[in-house]
Amino acid sequence: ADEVTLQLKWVTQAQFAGYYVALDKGFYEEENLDVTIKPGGPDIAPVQVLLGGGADVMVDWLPSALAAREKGAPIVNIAQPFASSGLMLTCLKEHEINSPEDFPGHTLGTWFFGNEIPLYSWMGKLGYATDGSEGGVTIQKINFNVDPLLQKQVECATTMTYNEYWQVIDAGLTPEDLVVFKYEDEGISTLEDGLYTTEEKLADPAEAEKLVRFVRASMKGWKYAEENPDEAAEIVLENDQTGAQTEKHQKRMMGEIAKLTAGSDGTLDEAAFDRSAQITMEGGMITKMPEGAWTHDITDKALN
Amino acid sequence: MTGWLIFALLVWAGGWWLNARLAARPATGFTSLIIPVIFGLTLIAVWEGVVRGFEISPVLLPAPSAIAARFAASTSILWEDFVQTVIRGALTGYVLGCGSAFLIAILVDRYDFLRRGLLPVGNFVAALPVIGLAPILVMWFGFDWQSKAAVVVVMVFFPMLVNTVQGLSASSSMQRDLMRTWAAGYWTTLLRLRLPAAMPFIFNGLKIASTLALIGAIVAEFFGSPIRGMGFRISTSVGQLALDLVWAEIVVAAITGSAFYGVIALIERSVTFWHPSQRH
Amino acid sequence: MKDNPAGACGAGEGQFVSKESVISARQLDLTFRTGDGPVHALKDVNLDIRRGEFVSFIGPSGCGKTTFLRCMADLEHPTGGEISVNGVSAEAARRARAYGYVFQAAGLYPWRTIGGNVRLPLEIMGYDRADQDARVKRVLELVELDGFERKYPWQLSGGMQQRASIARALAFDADILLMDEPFGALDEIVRDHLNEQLLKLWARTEKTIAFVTHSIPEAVYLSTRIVVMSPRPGRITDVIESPLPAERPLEIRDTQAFLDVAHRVREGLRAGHVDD
Amino acid sequence: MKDNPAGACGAGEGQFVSKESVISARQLDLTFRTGDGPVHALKDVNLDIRRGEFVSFIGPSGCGKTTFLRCMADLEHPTGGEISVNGVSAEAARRARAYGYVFQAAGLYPWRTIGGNVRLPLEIMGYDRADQDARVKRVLELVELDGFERKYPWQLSGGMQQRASIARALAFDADILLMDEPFGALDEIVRDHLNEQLLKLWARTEKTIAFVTHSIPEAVYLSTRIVVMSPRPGRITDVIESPLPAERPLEIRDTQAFLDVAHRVREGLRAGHVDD
Amino acid sequence: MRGSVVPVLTVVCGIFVIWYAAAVWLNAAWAYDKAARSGTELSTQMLIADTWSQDKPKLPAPHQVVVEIWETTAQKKITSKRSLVYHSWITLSATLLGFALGTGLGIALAVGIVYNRTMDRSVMPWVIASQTIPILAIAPMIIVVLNAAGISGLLPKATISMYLSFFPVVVGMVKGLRSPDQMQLDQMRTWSASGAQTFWRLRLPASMPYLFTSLKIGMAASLVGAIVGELPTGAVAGLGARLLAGSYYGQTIQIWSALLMAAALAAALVGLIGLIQRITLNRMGMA
Ligand SMILES: Nc1ncnc2c1ncn2[C@@H]1O[C@H](COP(=O)(O)OP(=O)(O)OP(=O)(O)O)[C@@H](O)[C@H]1O
Ligand SMILES: Nc1ncnc2c1ncn2[C@@H]1O[C@H](COP(=O)(O)OP(=O)(O)OP(=O)(O)O)[C@@H](O)[C@H]1O
Ligand SMILES: Cc1ncc(C[n+]2csc(CCO)c2C)c(N)n1
Ligand SMILES: [Mg+2]
Ligand SMILES: [Mg+2]
Repeated sequence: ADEVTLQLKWVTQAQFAGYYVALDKGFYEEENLDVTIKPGGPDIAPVQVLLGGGADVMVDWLPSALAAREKGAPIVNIAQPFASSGLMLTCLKEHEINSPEDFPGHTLGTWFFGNEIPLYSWMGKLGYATDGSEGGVTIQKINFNVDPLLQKQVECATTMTYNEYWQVIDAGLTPEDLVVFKYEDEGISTLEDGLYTTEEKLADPAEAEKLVRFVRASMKGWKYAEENPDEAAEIVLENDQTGAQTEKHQKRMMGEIAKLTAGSDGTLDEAAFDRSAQITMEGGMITKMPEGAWTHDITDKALN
Repeated sequence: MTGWLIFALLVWAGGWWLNARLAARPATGFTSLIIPVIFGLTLIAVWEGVVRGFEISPVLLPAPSAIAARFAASTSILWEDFVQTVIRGALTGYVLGCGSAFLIAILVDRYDFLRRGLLPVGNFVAALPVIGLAPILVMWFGFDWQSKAAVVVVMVFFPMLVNTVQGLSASSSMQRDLMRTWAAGYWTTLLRLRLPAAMPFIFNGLKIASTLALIGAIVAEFFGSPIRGMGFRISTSVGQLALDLVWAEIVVAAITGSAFYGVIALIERSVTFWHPSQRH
Repeated sequence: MKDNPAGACGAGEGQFVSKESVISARQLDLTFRTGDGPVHALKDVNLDIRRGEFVSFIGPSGCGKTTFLRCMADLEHPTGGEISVNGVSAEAARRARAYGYVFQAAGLYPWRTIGGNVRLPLEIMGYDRADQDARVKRVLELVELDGFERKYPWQLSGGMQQRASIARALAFDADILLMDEPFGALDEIVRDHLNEQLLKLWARTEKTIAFVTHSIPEAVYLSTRIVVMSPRPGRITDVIESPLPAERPLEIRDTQAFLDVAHRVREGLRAGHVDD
Repeated sequence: MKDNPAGACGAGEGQFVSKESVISARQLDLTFRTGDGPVHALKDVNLDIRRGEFVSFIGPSGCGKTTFLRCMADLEHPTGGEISVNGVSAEAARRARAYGYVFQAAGLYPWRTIGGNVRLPLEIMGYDRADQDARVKRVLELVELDGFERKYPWQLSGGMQQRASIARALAFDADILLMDEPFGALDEIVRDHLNEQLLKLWARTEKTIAFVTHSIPEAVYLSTRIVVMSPRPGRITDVIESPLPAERPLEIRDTQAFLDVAHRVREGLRAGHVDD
Repeated sequence: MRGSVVPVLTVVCGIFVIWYAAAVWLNAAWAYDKAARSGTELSTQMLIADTWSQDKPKLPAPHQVVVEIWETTAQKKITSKRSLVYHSWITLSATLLGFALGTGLGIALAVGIVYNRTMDRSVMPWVIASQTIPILAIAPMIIVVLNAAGISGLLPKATISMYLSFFPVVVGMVKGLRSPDQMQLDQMRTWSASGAQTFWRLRLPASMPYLFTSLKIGMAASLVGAIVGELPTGAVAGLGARLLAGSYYGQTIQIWSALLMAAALAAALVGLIGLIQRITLNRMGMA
């Protein structure tokens, strides 16, 4: 079988259920592939792993992929299983932030690593300064958990619909205690988990053919996961080597993830790409609109 | 491409040859400064040669020339980060940590009960990895420099404590007996005998703590910081694959750390001039 | 037994007390607990040292000379018996700064100059500044180290360091001098010279001196009484009163009286030397 | 000038070479560079030591005795003049393992037993195992340390350690013995005993010995020649041939001949003692 | 030894008291928040009970950590991914390998520095500078570079352990190998001993006390290195992964139990070296 290594953007969780399902259900095997899935984490830049030869394909978010491409990393989007964004800003109701007009004077926490870009773009659109000056907001870097929100170090925090939001709920707050702003609704969303590889691999017909099979099997996995969310979550749990994930959380996460992948057969939507790139550029992550950063070659072959 | 690799090899051989020549000459202030500098320049040239020779992607390892260019272009960012991390975080923590360790060491030394109770427990606490402590301290002390200082305090406390305690018992029993024959009290003995005798150990602790303080402050920023600081910049720049900026920050850290260490070593030289290890 | 030294100017109390016992040990016993069992360092030691006496201790290595001296100075606590100094306990005498102690090794503080080392006990005892200066100058001259006041210990040869340490013990007014092989590291000429100086100082100040040495001629030359000790367990085997006059030029060492005492000491020593 | 010791059994070359020069120094000069300027430790030193001689070096502290011995052993490099050992350079002689060296302090390796310490040079020089055992046993008996082979240095008193270090220098076959105040730390009785032993060993093995000491009687008792040195700069001021016979019981020290030599040495020493 | 039991227990008790008090103090805000949301009034007793039993406390109470450790060690199969023993083992293996490599490198460098003047004068300042580089920043790069070179698994983590542990060994061993005094070296010269003989019979044995002290520091550093190394390897397993995962999900109890486990591991390893030290030095007669 042909070997393929996939580098994830984050730790093993239902966010990547499609790939684990494809692995577990033998979809990769059916395509004569021997797939290794490498979990990620905050200290892993998937692009580095990809370029360093540690992986053949990676999962990444579009803004950071575009930024890497502009920095000289020849990476290309070959498929986009996530149609919509799960990113949102969650505020505690007690701070009385009910609409974007209420932001001034408050502290907004966000992850960095490129995730701050849409937030900065948003604030730019709203016309708020971000340096904590009068009439503006303070932006605070937070780590990938919700403690700062719970402990009131920030008043709003970046969360994912499928993960951090539920951690807030699990901590004992109810949806009524919270106000959420979905990036999707505010028109500032960027494309999330896509599959990327290097130009070099695409240029090699044998490698490209392997990737076609990989994408086909992966999408099959995703669709299976959407239809059987509980089973998918179980599969994810089995593949989690840290032993830190819980069944309740993963099942719930799978349910949310299914909503994000629902609209996609894996083909990149050009309009969404252009909008995402535009937002990324406005935020200053890239200086010019990218060229050749995506291809439909793989998905076209995979889906026919 | 092979040209660059050959260049790297030649520079290496040349640098080594030059240093071997210099090292064979009697030590002077000049040679002891120039030899490591030549060694470092050689390393840098080899690095440049290898990166260009193997055409390593800049998102994996940037060339020294690129790092230097970035350094020159970002001095204001680097300075802002330096102030946040080194001056506010590391230095405050260093002073607080070493100072309190010193005072506790005197107590521990005075009361045997504390020595026997605190030191073993202290060794255990000192074994707590920073990586685990940093997020907790950030949670307790907030995102700003206070939590960095707290991490630094925890990191430097025990090396300093252990060294000081050891130093306080470093005076020979004859020297202590002499004080007894003069019926010198506890404080007199402490000030005139045991502290001076402890100085080499205390400086050992201060030197170890100087590199720890910097690392501690930077690492702690990985776990939460305002949007400035060396650790913040390094961690976010890695995410943005701006490795040239990452390395520029590392250069700042290395220079600062070495300078800090050097300054302590200089003070040590003038305070413990009498110690055999300082006399040749 | 020693006559009162000619021209002695007593240090305050006057000479009428010169026969009074200054240091008195009764059935002194000291056992060290060590890893391989107890070491019986002193056993049943009885001795009285009278004011103004010069008593030497001699005996094979490890017989407890140092230990005995340390008991007098309250640096070691006897496990049996009693020791009193100036009529009070050794500890009280130590607190009253009753003696100067010269250790076997120089033990100078390396971070202080020679002058600073000599000055240290004066600072601790609260002498005023001008007095300190005068005393440092005087004792350094006494041991012929004038001019070396600003040097650090490691800049001096071993013998000079030893002399500095002697100067340090002499700088303040203690009636009792406890000296543990102070001249061991010196060559014969210097040693002779310092022996003479010490005798002069002793005659002039009427101090009480307890002196440990390995050298028989030195013991005989200096002392009014010689205590011979013997090891395992450490005890006193002989106490020899010197018949030599108080005035002792170096040439006295060639007289028959001197050789006789030396002979007796040597015999006493040899008796203690079963082996080693 | 020394007669051939009675009953000497030459170590190979036989006795017909006994007048040949083993160590020869010509215009030797050594200056140490230090922080506070140069120290002129040896100046214009000329000396020939003949095979089978026992030469003592005596002189005030810091006059360069140790330095001179170290030059012979190629442990110090003269800055002027020449020194040859066995007709070759000092370095070649060292490489040929021509001598045993006893340092002023015992310098035993604390992680080796007494036996192990004595065995060390034998291991380094590649003696075979059985020979090593025999030699260790023999020299330990010689210094009366049989039974202490398995003890560690810190389990012995200072004097015993010093004896072990002497044994170590005697264990292998070196024609030349360089000894730097080997008996400094011992008390008189032990010292006398070892002096006797050393003389016997020397008589038996016909070794050439260079011996540094601070003690005039010791120098006179042991040597065929006594070299008196003087400091600043270190130089030889007197060389005294001993008229004493080869056979020397301890009592010889009470004879007039002995006292005369001792007197001459003392005068020589005193002359060098300008101050210090 | 025995004399230390009472003082140690006293100090430990003191720490527990402070710990419990701090737990009340730090967790109170959340307890009040909860109460305010549900509109109940908190008595002191309820407050204390709540602060000592929260799910995700700012500071877990000692018994919560103890229970967690107990549940994840004794009550899980050690092969289970939820067993702390399993994760400790993962970390331990990287620690030991890194420690061995670091010790080897450290000793090799020290020998070079002691025997080669050029190395002595040029390398040491850079060894110091190397330790001022924040390891967390370059750990991912090391992992990626090694991965690119086809090396993965234990070795990349061990490399980072090595990077942290070689430093104390170099410093200690340089000091130790130079600890024989001039006389001991001169003695070797008079016997015309070769360089190798001087090394094996003098310098190395003389350096033993220094070596063991550095090994203890090196071992602790090595463990930190292994944990750091686990973060960028995908944080799949090991105590580092537990710390990280705990921090993503705000599982403070899990963080603390991993933390204490790491400290216990370090203490045990350091204790083991201490034991070997005592035995070795005893046999060398140097204790
Ligand atoms: N602190 C100690 N612990 C255990 N044993 C000791 C201690 N101090 C001395 N001893 C032992 O007590 C005995 C007497 O020692 P002391 O130092 O008094 O001898 P000394 O007569 O002064 O010998 P020297 O002439 O060598 O100075 C020796 O056997 C020694 O080993
Ligand atoms: N390594 C050195 N560096 C500088 N000066 C030295 C060194 N070794 C010896 N000296 C100086 O050289 C002179 C001669 O020293 P040496 O050790 O030979 O004296 P010595 O005659 O053996 O004295 P002692 O009787 O005290 O052993 C002294 O003044 C000493 O200070
Ligand atoms: C380098 C990098 N690391 C983490 C994230 C954020 N992120 C991506 S997926 C995910 C899981 C959410 O539960 C999170 C936190 C990022 N964007 N870039
Ligand atoms: Mg003694
Ligand atoms: Mg000497």
